[in-house]
Amino acid sequence: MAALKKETLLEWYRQMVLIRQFEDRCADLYFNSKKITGVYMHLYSGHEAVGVGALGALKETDHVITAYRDHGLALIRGVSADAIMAEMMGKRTGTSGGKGGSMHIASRQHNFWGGYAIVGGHLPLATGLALGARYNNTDEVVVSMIGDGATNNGYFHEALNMSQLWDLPNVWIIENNLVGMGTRIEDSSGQTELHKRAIAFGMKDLGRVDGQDVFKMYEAASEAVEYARKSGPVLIEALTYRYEGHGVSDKTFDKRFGDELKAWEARDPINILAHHITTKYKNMDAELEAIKAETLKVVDASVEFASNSPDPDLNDLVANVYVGRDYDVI
Amino acid sequence: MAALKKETLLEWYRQMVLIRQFEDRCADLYFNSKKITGVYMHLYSGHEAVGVGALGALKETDHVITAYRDHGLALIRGVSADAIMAEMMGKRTGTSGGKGGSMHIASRQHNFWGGYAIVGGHLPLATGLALGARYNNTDEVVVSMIGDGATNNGYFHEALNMSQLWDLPNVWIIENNLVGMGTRIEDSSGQTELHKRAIAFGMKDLGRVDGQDVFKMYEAASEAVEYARKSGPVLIEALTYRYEGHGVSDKTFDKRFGDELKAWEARDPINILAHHITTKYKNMDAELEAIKAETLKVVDASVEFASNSPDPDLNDLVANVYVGRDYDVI
Amino acid sequence: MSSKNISMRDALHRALWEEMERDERVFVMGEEVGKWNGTHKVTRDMLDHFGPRRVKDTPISEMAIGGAAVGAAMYGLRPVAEMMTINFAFLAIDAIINHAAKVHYMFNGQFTVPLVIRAATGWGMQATATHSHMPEPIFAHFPGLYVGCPSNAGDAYGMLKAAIRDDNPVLFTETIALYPKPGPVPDDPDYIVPIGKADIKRPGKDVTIVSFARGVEWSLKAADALAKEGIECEVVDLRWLRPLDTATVFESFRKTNRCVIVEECLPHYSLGSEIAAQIQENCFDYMDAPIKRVSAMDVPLPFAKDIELAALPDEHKVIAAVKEVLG
Amino acid sequence: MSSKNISMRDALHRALWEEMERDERVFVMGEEVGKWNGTHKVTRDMLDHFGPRRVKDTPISEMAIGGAAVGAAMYGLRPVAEMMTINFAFLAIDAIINHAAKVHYMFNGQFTVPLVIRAATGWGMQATATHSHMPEPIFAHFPGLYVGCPSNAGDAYGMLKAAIRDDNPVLFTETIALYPKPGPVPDDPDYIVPIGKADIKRPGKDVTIVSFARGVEWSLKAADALAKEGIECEVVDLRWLRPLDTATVFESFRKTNRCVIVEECLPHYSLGSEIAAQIQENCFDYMDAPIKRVSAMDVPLPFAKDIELAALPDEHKVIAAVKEVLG
Ligand SMILES: Cc1ncc(C[n+]2csc(CCOP(=O)(O)OP(=O)(O)O)c2C)c(N)n1
Ligand SMILES: Cc1ncc(C[n+]2csc(CCOP(=O)(O)OP(=O)(O)O)c2C)c(N)n1
Ligand SMILES: [Mg+2]
Ligand SMILES: [Mg+2]
Repeated sequence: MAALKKETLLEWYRQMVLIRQFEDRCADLYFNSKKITGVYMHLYSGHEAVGVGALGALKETDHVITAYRDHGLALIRGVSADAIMAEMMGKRTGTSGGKGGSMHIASRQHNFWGGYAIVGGHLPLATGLALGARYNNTDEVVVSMIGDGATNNGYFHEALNMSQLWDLPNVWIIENNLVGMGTRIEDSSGQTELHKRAIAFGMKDLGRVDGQDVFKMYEAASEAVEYARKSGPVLIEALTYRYEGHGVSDKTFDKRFGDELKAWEARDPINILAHHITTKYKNMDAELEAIKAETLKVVDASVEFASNSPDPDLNDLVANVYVGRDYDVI
Repeated sequence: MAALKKETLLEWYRQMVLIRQFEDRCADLYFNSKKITGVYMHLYSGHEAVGVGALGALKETDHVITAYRDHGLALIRGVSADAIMAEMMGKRTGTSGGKGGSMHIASRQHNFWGGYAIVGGHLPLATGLALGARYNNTDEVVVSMIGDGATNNGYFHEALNMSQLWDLPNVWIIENNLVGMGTRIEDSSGQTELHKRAIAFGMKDLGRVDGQDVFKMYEAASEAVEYARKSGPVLIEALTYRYEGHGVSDKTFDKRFGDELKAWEARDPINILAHHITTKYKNMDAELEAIKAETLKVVDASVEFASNSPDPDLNDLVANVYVGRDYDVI
Repeated sequence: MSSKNISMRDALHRALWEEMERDERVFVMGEEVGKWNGTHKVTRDMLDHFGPRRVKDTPISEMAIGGAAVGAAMYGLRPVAEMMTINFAFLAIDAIINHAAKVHYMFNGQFTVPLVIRAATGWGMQATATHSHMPEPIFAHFPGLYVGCPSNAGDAYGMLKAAIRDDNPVLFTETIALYPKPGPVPDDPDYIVPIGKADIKRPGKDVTIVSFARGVEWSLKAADALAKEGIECEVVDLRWLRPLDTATVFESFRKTNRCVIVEECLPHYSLGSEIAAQIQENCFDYMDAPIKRVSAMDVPLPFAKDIELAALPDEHKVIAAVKEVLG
Repeated sequence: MSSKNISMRDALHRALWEEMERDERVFVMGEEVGKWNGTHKVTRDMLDHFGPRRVKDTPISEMAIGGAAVGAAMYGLRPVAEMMTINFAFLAIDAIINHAAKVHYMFNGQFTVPLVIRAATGWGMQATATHSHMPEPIFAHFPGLYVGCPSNAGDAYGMLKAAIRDDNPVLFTETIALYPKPGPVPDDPDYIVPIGKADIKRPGKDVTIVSFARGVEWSLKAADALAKEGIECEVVDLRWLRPLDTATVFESFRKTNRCVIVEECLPHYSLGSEIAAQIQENCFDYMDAPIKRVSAMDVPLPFAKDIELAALPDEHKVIAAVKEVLG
């Protein structure tokens, strides 16, 4: 791995802190001020190093797609916090005009192809995007995040097999946070070393990576991206942990996994990176604090922006059902 | 492997010859006399040793389920040729009263749970049968045949994973005849050593077996059945070959795979067994000929029986849509 | 009969619990039904009480949940498989319509499939486009399957029992918005609401309102409001979309000569279509006005609360439709 | 316009071929579309001519075929994905209705899905219960998707071109029994049959017969026979089940005041239901008789030839229904 610049490390730090703050704020807006409503909202807290490390290995022309736990990845891709927060609140200025909500953040312009709420459903879409990239003779790769629970779904099997058959530039990253809703991997997968599933497709297996450590993630992802760009698909399993309940409806998470959570928090991805930075460079504390203050302003501003944004109206309700067709609603 | 009795070998021979003759007759009845009609009929010729060896390892209380290439397995299980042939002709005396046809031969009484025409669709059914066997605390195992093409379907992944999670008594046997319709395994599976897919489920992998040699099949299946009875699921890949086109609509098979077919015919499963018998025991030629003559009579009689059987009528058309409900048809 | 007022959630929980106590072949499988106590808490405490043999958490494998439940039912068990929400049942639709619904027929009665597939259904919670289906009519399109959709606690109790005790496969959907609503549930553990029997939830002579599930609530509210204006609506709760109790619908229509159909479903090729078609075909001479349908709007469901609710039927839309058919 | 008489199979083949020549973004994927030349030979010789980049044989992975086609379409290609037969599309229904049909809406127009999913459909060939569906109405239930089902070679040609050139996802089904039937196909490579436009296949004043796909054949035969008895049927070929050209249907009905709907589909929650419901709602004052539906019988399809055919609609059943609505 080429030596990383200081700016890169600080940028990673900024991204990770921004995500954490953004997610914390979302929880607050949902549970306290009730400015965010609905039944589904899944936070990325705890996973930050996976996303930042993996997406750090990409070019702007590369592509990212994921499931419903999507806010963090959108932020990393550079989608504005304003637009994401507005989407969380169902506002017209949101990434999806308020029609997608928390689970469906996307930004075509950032090659962020969206969050998808049907478990596994986005995986063949990723195969198709990669097919497009190859078809058009580009050097683009497609990174897809996959939950550990999602690897038990038929979509996973069919999509990954197809990507292998066609040597597509897919980087498949399992975000193994050990659980899908309340089901532990031992209770959901006959094979708990999920990266080994690569062998079912004859796919290159980059093994299990420490998903708390952004350097390890970056390294593995860089290798994967290079491989995918030149040769074909590759599978990585990143071990990480979900700091919050599955989604906002999960109230018993603390009770169920309390001790385990503490152990993972001891290896918090933001702390690991901060420790690295402060060890490597001198007198960084103030700079890190400044970054935190700056990202907090970004989050504050996003709430302000979203709160003051207009709601979608009845025209939005019937818009975009079809391309280029005024829609009659009966 | 315990020493096999001469009667066992002769019984295997009888089964294999009966299948071959039965399938040849089906082809004749379809293409020449047109006594068998419809668009789907898939013959088992070439696969005989797989079925005979595998099912030879079972008790009567064990269970078998398969896809649409089902005549041979039904015969091995002891379903009468009469009833199978009648089903082929859509007669009321058929195994499914003429409502199932070639692809849906079943006999509850023989624990032959049927042929299924949706590729992969029977695999979770097999998981469910095995769940029933465990639930009721029996020692029964469930053998499921799987086409090589079917292993690329989501059903395969989900059903096998579930069987592993629940330690179910499933013996999963891939009948790898190298092709699904016209698609070669290299063009359908990223992993062409299909038994290796077991690792995706943490399942016991019994490897690749020579499916032309009934002894090898029997040996592998015996080990598998014993394992499944005591412990949990197991996967076997049997290499074999489809002597005919995929189904009756496949007219170009000879042209596409002509030379390969010849190579496989040189290792014909019936010849291999006959050679073994005549080598091991003296003066068996007449006996083998007698068996052939006897099975031919069985086939002749089945055609006679089926031809003289009544067609289902309109009452049959509306019967068994629901259990215990007279059905109003609008 | 004595009864207790409990929520639909509790009524379903009690029905399932009692049936599991009554018949050892009945067991529960699905995502999060065990340790998590069920996404909608209908299976709560069951893992503790019945143990892992009879309460089986599954992976996120809807195809296999559907198919394995069919296999277990063929074997002789009586699975109650939970699809979490009906939205995920699309991944199991092949197992449901090609196997659950056809195995009995295709093999000429050799196998039966005494299976209940439970799924939460409906919308209006900002669950967005992929998680807001109410596609029961498309399942009811296929013969071999029953489809039941209770509108209240008591029916839910008796209908789920009927479904579990029946030897046919049943898709049983539970409207999420109705889970917390209380209603009287008979104290009789053998209380059964027969499969295929509609229920007149409110008698009336001026207009027939045909509905099911949450539509019944809107219909009853509308009927209450209209009664104040002297309009008497007869509210028919179909309860089952298959088999359809058209006899009850026709009888009511022949009395009122006017009809509004209220459904939470999308409008096209739907419940309203079928009922309107059947009425005009069978009660033509009794028709005093065109039959109106009140359905969800024909759009994927958006996240934003107000426009989502705008797309949903409600009592006001029912009232407007009733007034329209009254001319 | 000059035209040639070719089979519907050849018309589809030609349309697809020409569109692939015209637009490099158009490509074909599916089971057996390449080396096998297509299960129904619509894609024959295409692998040889266009090569493996544009003609992609897939594994037996319907979920991934559906989903990957959506992804490729979002990327900017114009996939024509073949499902071999509509029966296997149940395994792709989640990808079709949750992603193909909703991605444009759910992300507020950021992505488009210019995708055609082709599938052979229909029954009457002893293909048995799991392989004899004609479930187009259940796909047409969902907004965001178009559904086209041609009844003849010329329409098939122009409709497939329209589908490929449109920026929306289209489910395009081809009745197996119609593949060999010849009909005139215009020599114009830009001949388009607009999406959502029905066609009057035979004018008449006494009864409107609404149908699509193979039902049109039965309807026209019935109309011929009835003409000899002096009964003039107007045969409306819907061509698209979504969007539905109800304007054409209503116009015809307001002239004839009587209607029979003919479909190869199952009867419940189906095309006949929707059309009958819409006519009674919109043309109530023009109704001289109840609208009749001629559908497949409400059973899974059996193997045995005679009883299978007994379950299928045909011109005799159409004739009987027309006579019934004429009183
Ligand atoms: C097909 C489908 N089945 C079930 C669900 C309900 N569901 C939503 S998230 C989830 C758990 C997914 O777990 P995992 O893949 O590990 O992702 P994580 O939430 O841990 O990020 C389930 C079961 C769904 N959305 N889609
Ligand atoms: C879900 C589904 N997709 C496609 C088909 C069409 N089809 C029938 S058999 C077959 C090939 C299966 O090949 P394989 O599993 O290798 O079995 P084999 O025919 O070689 O025994 C295909 C594609 C089907 N019946 N079901
Ligand atoms: Mg997880
Ligand atoms: Mg094969």
